[in-house]
Amino acid sequence: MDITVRKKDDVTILDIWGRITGSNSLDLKHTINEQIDIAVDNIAKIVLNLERVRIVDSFGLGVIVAAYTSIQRKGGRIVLLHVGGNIKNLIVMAKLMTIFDRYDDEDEAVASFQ
Amino acid sequence: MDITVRKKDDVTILDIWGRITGSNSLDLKHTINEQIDIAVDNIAKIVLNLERVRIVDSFGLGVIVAAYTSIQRKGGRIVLLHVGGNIKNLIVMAKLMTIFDRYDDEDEAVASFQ
Amino acid sequence: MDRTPDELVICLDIPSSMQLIYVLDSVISEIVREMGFDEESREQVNLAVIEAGSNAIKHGNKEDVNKRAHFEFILIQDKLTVVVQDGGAGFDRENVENPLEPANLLKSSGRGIFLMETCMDTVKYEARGTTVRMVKYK
Amino acid sequence: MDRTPDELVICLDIPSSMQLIYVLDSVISEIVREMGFDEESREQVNLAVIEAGSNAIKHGNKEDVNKRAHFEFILIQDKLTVVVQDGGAGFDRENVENPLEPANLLKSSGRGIFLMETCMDTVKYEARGTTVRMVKYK
Ligand SMILES: Nc1ncnc2c1ncn2[C@@H]1O[C@H](COP(=O)(O)OP(=O)(O)O)[C@@H](O)[C@H]1O
Ligand SMILES: Nc1ncnc2c1ncn2[C@@H]1O[C@H](COP(=O)(O)OP(=O)(O)O)[C@@H](O)[C@H]1O
Repeated sequence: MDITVRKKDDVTILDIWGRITGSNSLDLKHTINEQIDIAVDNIAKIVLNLERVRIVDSFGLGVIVAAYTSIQRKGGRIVLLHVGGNIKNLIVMAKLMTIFDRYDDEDEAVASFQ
Repeated sequence: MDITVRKKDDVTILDIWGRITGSNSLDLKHTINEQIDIAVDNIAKIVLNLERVRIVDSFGLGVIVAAYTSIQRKGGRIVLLHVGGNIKNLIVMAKLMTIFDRYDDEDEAVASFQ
Repeated sequence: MDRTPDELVICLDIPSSMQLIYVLDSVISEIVREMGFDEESREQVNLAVIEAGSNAIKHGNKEDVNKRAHFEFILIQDKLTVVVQDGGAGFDRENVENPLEPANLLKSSGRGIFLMETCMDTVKYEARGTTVRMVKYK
Repeated sequence: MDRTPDELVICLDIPSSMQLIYVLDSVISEIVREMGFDEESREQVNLAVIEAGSNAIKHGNKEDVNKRAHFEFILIQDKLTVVVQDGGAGFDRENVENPLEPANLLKSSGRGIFLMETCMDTVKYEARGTTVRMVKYK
């Protein structure tokens, strides 16, 4: 997995490449925790761009869910961008559709934080 | 492996997708033999488009060499189109560079038969 | 072992490192592609096999690289059976909680077994839970 | 067998059908990619392993699906060793003709061993030729 960190206004966009599976997912966890740490008052605003992600397993989904709850608890917000077939099915199966805000357009995702 | 057969003037273009390895290569052999059979006086004019071919092994190369000799013997000609890195290396290693006419442009390859 | 004549058995055996899941991923991806499963089924089998492999490596073999995770892919016409074996202590399926219970919905783990059972047609636990046998029909 | 501690051994075992070469192809492609070989080396190893696998299946096991071809991929840092084993009668490397001889140049076969030896850093034949051990360094 590769992650690049971009900024648009005060929103952080994480572009992810490859697989969010197994121990790979720890990179994502660490990157998200870093973003929480450096955010003003730890209120992180994160867009997770999944466009280039081939597969997410239960471990990867767990990392995303844990990020969601910990960011939420601190008053921040994380949304998903470009949730493709595979990952969408996963979220549906895990009954998490109502939990995650999902966008197919980056500007919309960023604007949703205003 | 998938093969599609196209015609431009009296030249047959074989577009190949996938691997020319192992028993896969037999499909190519059969297709080429068919083209020889239906050609006027068995003088086949064939462009082998390798653009979408991922890998060729010694068996696949053997099929192409056999096609070359049998077409040549009957007064026809077979040329290669879009010979990429992998396949080019293979041809170099097997010292067959001087044997095969290669083109990077379809129209040129077809025109070479006039 | 008795095999029916048109059955093809592919075996893969790897050290218990999560770093090697990519090998399992590539083998199962290619098998379902060559067998001609539709795209949704391909993703389901892929996910289930990765979950079973991760469980064997993490929970079964505790990521001890000296212990091995063993995989068998049994191809018969329209039926794919995947057997995953580890050298661990096993577990009892009955004790695994349902991740769809409201209390579990936002937990960060506990979805692997559920996903395997959702994605495959049948999932059986054998040898005290050290072996999982999963079937998917085309 | 004794293994050095940082060594990872991946085993693959398939029935002797040329239809299954794709599994071998996918495993070796992913291994060299994850090991970080450059693109040219990746293609070379890929080709050599397919050649060795085809020989084991065709010449060694005569495409008898009841006989198995066995592959070991041994990863140690910058070194990849691939061992290919069949259940056949073996052969003598000395008796294999050089495909680059003018008389052999336009033959339709006989390039497999040559390509293996050209693409890998070392190639050794063991157990009367039923086992090939090939090494490539990054
Ligand atoms: N192969 C196995 N060996 C031992 N225990 C296992 C195995 N597979 C699953 N388990 C047990 O079942 C539990 C649930 O597994 P799973 O649903 O995959 O979720 P997770 O892996 O996130 O814990 C695990 O926490 C573990 O205790
Ligand atoms: N694993 C093997 N078992 C038995 N014979 C083999 C094996 N590998 C190679 N050979 C012999 O060596 C010859 C040359 O092999 P190779 O260079 O790969 O060319 P080809 O496979 O096209 O014949 C084969 O024809 C076969 O007789």
